[in-house]
Amino acid sequence: MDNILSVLIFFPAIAGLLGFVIDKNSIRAYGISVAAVEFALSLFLWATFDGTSAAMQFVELIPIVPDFGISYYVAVDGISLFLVIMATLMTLIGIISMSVKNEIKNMVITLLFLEMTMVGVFVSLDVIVFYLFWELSLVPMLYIIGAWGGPLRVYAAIKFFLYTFTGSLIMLVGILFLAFTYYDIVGVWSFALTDWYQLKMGVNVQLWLFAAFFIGFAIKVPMFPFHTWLPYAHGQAPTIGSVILAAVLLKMGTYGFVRFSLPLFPDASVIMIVPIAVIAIIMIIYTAMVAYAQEDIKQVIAYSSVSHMGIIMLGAFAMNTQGISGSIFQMLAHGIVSGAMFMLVGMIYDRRHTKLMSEFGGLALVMPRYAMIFGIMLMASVGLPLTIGFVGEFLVLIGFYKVSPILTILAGASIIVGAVYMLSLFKKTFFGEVTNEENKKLLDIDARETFSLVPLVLIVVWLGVYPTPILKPIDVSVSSMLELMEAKAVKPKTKELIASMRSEDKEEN
Amino acid sequence: MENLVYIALFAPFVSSLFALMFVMVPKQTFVGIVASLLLFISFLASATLAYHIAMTNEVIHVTMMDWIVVGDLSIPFGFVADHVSVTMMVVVSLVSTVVHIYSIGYMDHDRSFNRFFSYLSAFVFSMMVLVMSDNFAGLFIGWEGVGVCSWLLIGFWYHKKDVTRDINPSISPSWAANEAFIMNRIADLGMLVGIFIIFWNTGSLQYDEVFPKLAELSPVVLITAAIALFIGAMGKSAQFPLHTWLTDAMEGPTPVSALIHAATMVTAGVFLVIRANPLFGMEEVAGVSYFIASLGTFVAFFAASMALVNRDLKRIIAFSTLSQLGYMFAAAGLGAYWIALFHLAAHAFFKALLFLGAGNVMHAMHDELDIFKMGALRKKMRWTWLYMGLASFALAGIPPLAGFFSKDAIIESAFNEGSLILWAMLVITAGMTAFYSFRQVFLTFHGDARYKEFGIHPHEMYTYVLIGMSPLAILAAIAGFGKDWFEGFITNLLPEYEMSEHTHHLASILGAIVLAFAVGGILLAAFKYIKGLKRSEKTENSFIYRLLSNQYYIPQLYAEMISKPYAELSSIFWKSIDMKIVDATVDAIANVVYKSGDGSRKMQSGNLSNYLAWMVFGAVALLIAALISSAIG
Amino acid sequence: MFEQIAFYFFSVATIVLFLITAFSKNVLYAMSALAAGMVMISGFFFLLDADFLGAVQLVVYVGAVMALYAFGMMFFDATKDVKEKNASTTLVVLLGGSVALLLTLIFIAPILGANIEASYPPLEGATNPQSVGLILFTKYLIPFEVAALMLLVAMIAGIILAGKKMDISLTDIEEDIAISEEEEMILDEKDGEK
Amino acid sequence: MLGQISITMQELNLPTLIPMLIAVCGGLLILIIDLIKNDLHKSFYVMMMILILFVDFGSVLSLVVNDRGFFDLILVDGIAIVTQLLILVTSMLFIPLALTSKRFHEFSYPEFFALFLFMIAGFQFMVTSDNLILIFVGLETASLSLYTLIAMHNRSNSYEAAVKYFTMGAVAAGFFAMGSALIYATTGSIELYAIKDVIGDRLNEPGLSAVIIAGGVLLLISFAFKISLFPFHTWVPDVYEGAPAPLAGYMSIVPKIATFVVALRIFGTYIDLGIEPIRVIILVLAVLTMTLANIMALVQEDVKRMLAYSSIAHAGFVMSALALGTTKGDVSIFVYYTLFMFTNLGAFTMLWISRHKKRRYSLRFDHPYEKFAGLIKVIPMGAVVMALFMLSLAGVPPFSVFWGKLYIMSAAVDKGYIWLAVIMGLNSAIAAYYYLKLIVYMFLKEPNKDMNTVYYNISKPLMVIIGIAVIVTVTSVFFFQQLLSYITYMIDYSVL
Amino acid sequence: MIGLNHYLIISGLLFAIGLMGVVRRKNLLMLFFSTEIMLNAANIALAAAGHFYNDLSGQMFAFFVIAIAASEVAVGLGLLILIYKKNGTLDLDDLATMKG
Repeated sequence: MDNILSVLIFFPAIAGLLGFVIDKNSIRAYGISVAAVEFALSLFLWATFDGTSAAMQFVELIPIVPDFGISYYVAVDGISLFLVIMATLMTLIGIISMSVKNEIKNMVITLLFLEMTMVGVFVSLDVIVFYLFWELSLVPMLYIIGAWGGPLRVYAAIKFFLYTFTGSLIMLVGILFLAFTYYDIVGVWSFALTDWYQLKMGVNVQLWLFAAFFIGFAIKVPMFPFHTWLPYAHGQAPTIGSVILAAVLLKMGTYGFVRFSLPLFPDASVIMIVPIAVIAIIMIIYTAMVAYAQEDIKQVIAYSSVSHMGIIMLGAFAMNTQGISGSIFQMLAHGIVSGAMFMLVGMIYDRRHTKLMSEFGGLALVMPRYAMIFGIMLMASVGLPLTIGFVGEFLVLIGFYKVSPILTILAGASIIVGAVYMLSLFKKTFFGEVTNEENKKLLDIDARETFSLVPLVLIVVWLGVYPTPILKPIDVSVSSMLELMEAKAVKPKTKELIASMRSEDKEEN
Repeated sequence: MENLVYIALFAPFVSSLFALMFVMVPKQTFVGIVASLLLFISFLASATLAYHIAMTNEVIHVTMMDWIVVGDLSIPFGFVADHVSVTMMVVVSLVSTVVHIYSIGYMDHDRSFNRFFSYLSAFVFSMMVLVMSDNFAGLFIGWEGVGVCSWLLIGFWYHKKDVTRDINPSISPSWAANEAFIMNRIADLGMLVGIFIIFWNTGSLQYDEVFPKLAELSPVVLITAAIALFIGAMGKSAQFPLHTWLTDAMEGPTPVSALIHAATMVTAGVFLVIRANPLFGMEEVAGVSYFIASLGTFVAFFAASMALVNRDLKRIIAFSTLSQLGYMFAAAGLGAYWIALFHLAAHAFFKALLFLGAGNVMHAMHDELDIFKMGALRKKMRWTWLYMGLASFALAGIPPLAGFFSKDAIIESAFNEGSLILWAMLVITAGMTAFYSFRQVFLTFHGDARYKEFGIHPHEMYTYVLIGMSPLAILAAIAGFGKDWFEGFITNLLPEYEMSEHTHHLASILGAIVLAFAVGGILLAAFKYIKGLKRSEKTENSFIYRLLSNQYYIPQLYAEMISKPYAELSSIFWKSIDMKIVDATVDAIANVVYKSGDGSRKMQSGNLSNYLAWMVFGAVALLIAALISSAIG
Repeated sequence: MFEQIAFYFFSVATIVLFLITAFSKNVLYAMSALAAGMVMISGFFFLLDADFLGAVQLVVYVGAVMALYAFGMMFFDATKDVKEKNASTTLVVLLGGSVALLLTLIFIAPILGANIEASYPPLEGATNPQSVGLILFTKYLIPFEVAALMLLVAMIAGIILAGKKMDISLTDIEEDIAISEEEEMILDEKDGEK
Repeated sequence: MLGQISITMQELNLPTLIPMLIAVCGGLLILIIDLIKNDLHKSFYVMMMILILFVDFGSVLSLVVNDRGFFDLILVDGIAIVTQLLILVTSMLFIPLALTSKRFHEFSYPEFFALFLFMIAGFQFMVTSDNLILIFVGLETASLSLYTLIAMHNRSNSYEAAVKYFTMGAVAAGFFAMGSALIYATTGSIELYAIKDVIGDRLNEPGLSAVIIAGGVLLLISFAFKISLFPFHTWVPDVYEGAPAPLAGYMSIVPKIATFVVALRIFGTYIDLGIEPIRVIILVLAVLTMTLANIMALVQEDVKRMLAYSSIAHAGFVMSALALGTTKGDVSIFVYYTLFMFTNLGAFTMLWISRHKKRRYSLRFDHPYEKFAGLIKVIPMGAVVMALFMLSLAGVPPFSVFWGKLYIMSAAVDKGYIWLAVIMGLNSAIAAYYYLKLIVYMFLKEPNKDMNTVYYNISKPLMVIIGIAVIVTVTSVFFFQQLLSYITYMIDYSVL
Repeated sequence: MIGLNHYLIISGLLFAIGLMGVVRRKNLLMLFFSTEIMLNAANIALAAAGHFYNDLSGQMFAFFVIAIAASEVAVGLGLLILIYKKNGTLDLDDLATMKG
């Protein structure tokens, strides 16, 4: 199946269209089936993927607007492959766990369209097509937050949309300028990323372009101080919305950094290491503290997302395989863990229709299974070794240590502050006596909920213990990307820096 | 032999999983029995390995699989059974087995019996990983794993609600658990940094690759690495200033305190220093090592001082643990690694015994821990009295019990290094140790039966539990005699520590001084307490007494200076900065745009006349622009 | 000399008359002044040797346009002063004055180009109407026809807008009055859906 | 004395005139048919018109590029053809909107259709000439027809709209006349190609640049009125509100694109000659226009009014492309309007479908946002379709307007006007808010249960139109290439 | 000697007067008068320029402007009548139902 990527992209969309004719009562099963097939397809993609090659695989290239260099150009490599799989997985799990009752048909169809855009973002190598999916992903999310969300849902939805939309429009200017630069040098229009990779640009140009892309990506990530849409979006979104948002949509931003900013602007990236790291550290510590101050469980997790995204950002700018691979792995880890966390919060919300910690306490007594899974996810979230959360965080920190020990130590505070808010959340919610009468009769998670959570638990443990199947392809792709960066850097300093980011051992050889 | 490694390692894991299967069902005694059996298997495997290694001097090294491989970084799941780790394995598995058996009785009435065994075995597994790993990352896995298990077990009775510090200095089990976890995490950061330094400077995390390369590294690197690793050790071993969690950890069930917070986990820091002795033993890091020794000595004294006045049975033992950890660090810092390890093992035995004894008392006293409310329990609980007495003698360093040999060696080595201040402090501490140990014993088992006021009817522990405790008692009694053999065994791997000629000469005198202090302490305690409790308002209200009984006000200090400001700062960050500045800025921009829309729509008055005026205004403006631009250029 | 006197006379006259048009409170005065001003403007045209244009100006403006206006005025009471809340004089003078000033400033420049060849000079020896006629029916035939079309549009517009049919608005009237077959069908379909 | 003048048909090059003739004759035909039989249904006239326009369309296609006719008065260059095609297609798509299920006053007049054709002819004249006179006459023909068409809707709002439009139009005509006079006084010509040469020669004469720029500025004012640039845009919202939706939609495309062509011819000249002030003035106006229109659109309560402001903003967008003075910029104008047209057609048709005779949701507005509240629950397809149009207008890919926006921004970037592209981007973001507002109402609010369906005015022809609009809006990515290459080809063959 | 500039200036002044009227007038009819003034002002400029260039284009332009002005009057009056019939007044202040 050479065109598996197209199938992956458009299968959910077509399924979504067909979904309009399906009866309301069958739509959930339909959604699950479609998502399952999509997930199976993505697994098939993985199975046929050559993990030892850094090259783009399953390439499809169809010119759409040749005069303007726009083509339908999709492919995967180790960096994007697993994000695709995670997107399909989280959609599947999300639909399974979904507790939405009203307008469920619209929800399922929306989710399927969202899945298309998510897959599309990760596999597009044509920047305009990437941008297309990137923007399009906002629309279903807007609807999900706005239609099924909490009391402030409209505000939150619009804030989410406009904020990210603004950022990406600035990025669009950057894209156009880069395309023009390419045209200026090469004489042909092209929006193909692989063509752009070959482009050597002056440092100033790189810096400006970096800034343009930065705004687009940073808002999506979201990086401090552009993060304030996130708590609203999460706070108001229905569970499924938060799950997808946290698990996949945020990753688009960091993916963008790794896919675009780093290899396109190596010199600028190197120059920006410290500023980005400072922001990342602010994200890590500041938002962790803000998370600690929250009263709403979901807000804690929302802010924790920002904090974790800080780690991912830090890794992306470590300029060595460890850091960047760790960053990508952490994207997956955070996707799984935060997705699960939001699902867990959703489950308690379904039961009690509140997310305030003060309403709870002692849940471990009434809902032991729930508490156990929550605990596992919590441990993954704080980066316990042998869970998925540790591998990424460890690699990021070890990678960035090479760049700056001091900053790494500051960033490493994440393992402390992360534990502080998470444990305090857990204590307030699950420990102590059951003080609230209403909580005494709560039912533990049912079969459907268990069925949606257990796979995630298994993944958390599996990838924590044995991350190699995933780390290996990532490592291969990242190494080749770093070589590319080194080769195309225009400043000798940058070359030196990237070269020096390898461990001493290799340098000696 | 490799299989034995895996058996030793995974038997506790299997035990944990087995217990986990029954976590949702009510108490099943066989869960405890199976768990204990599996632990015993682990012990047997460890012991066999130890025997094998002792016989053949062969280090068994296995690599299970790769864990993280990225770029040049390659971390396998590798395990090594060498002299040091096998010692730890034996100690850990032995104490664990005993504690498991003990727990069957102790947790008898607890509805979470099965869960308890699952956690406990998981802890043992983590501890085994910690000691057996052949690399720093694997060590860190175990390191964090024991942290989590400790969190789970301290907070085992999570349903207890928070109370004020006046009522319970630990506030609640869940609070204590979180405190322990977070404090450990602070230290873990140091540990991680140490790992990073090692990796980037040696290109590996494997012990056998790292240690040979250390010689090539610059002193700065070595010193920072040593400091970073020691910070990690400080957290796990509860060294000042990260010590407060240990006493609060006593909120956990007593077997937990015995296993984790006395015998095994807390010694992980010492183990790390011993394990990394090629680093800490280097000339370049002598300063760090001396600091370790000094800090150890200080903590030994500091903790002992707090134990003098405490009324809580378990906390006294916890302080004593802290104090003994100080001794171990003192030894390790002074380069006497094998002595540190020896004390570690000996301490594990007698301290576990002491704790289990305390558990018996608690069990008998219906979870009452205030020794002022006990007394005369000897009549009701003869075996427990015996065990605790034995353990206390060991702790106090009375020959021929284990503690005498190990502690004496430490104090001797302090003298040997010429650190007379350290030596003096350690000696004084030995006296204090003896005093508070026997203060506790006397107040608990002798004197008047104060418990009667409270309507408690104490009873002896189940027999099988008492029998289960016997290995510890035996070892606490006789382990000291294995000192020379152990030295021979362990110095195959660890550096030898030779007392200087001078010290050797004075050895007996030194021993006598220590012994004098110990006996003095016991006698003082006997003098004061053997007849019964005589409370003196004056003493209890004195500054020193209050200072000590409030742990130098350090927990309060932390609460006031760290926890509260952190919470307040968080709140400020959220409410004032995030909401009022960052988010408000975004909203303000949106509002300004929106408001300017409201403002500018006024030009759209609907009145044609205004529109025409606008048009003419536009014309004027454009004409002016035309004129000006042509005038300019 | 005559030219100068005539120019200044017409200038002053048009300015005064148009000022009256712009500022008078009485419709009648304003319109009369406008008409007179138009006549004066035709004077400019004659002065500029544009005889045909002058004549057209007289015929169209003073004749047709004014007749139309007068016709329109019959609807309104012309004898009374018009009550207007005029825009503030400051604004008027400011805006109008600045336009006047700016245009004057611009027009002081030596606009007349020296080397410009006329693309359509009047024929040698022909009168102005002859030349105009010639060019109007050759070069400007199309605009002329389009102008005719424009006048047709204006006529239709005038007829429709002032016509009786506009008195009743079908737009405002709810249906049910006269429904065509097709419309009925659609309505039926809609009912069927319900 | 006057000599014999002989002119051959060859010289006249009659075919260049045929498209306009068809429209004019078509209008006359309708008037004559009305004379003969006066009770014909509007559907007859609509179909007649479509046929006439179709023939017209064919005749435009058969034009030879870069041809002149009628004493060089008619100029058939690439833009003229492209624009005529666009005008005709737009007209063909908008005119069926007369076939509503409810009756509206204007469609009861056969003259409505005749005037419509005359208007089209006027616009065609306007774009196929570089003679200021013909441009002016064509413009006025079209404008006068349009004023009448608006007023024929026959309710007080539409009179008000027509009067406002008319009056400002008259003033704008004054500016056009004055500007032309100035240009003429400077250059002695009213033909743009000659004007270009003379201005080029005289640019350096002392004191003259003010006159040249002032002439341009005066013309700019009249175009700015037509294109609706700040501060000459004030009529737009009121007129759109007062006019029936189809006309409003039509007005946001055809008069503007026709004016753009003229502006392109004139200001393209200025910019080519390196008269920077004009470029700067246009840019400033364009930026002010898009920004102010966008922020004013934010606070609207009526969808049609919002769309009016949005069309102002879009015009500002396109105007800035004009100021670039590059081929790409010029191409982008037409690309943009082509793509914008279909989306706008759809949006206004949706409004038209939901038009009630009596205002049901608000005393003042026909299409207040509340009307569309919860539409997704009432008429899901309708809501989805409307949302599609809104997203397209907001510039969300892959819908049609995005490609136009992309191309314009790219043109700006190519020319080095990064700041302009950034402002465009930010403006798009602001604009997204008010488009979203409608989506929010449709998708996220509870429906007004007691009110009647908003599908009041629906009919099959309208649905067909919506269908076309949807298909084109969604599939624009597939013909963007063809559009681009065709327009680029045509622009290359244009006298600018 | 009277030159082109004189004519242009007078044309400019008349144009400005027209604009003043446009800005000032609230009565629709009177407002239309002012627009006529503006067109006529332009005509003077056109005719004058044509005269001085000895070119007929200016006159032609003026001729068409007159035609346009006449047509505008017709349409304008039609609208005027409609408004008057509907509102009974021609005051612009009463013609401001649509705003914002």
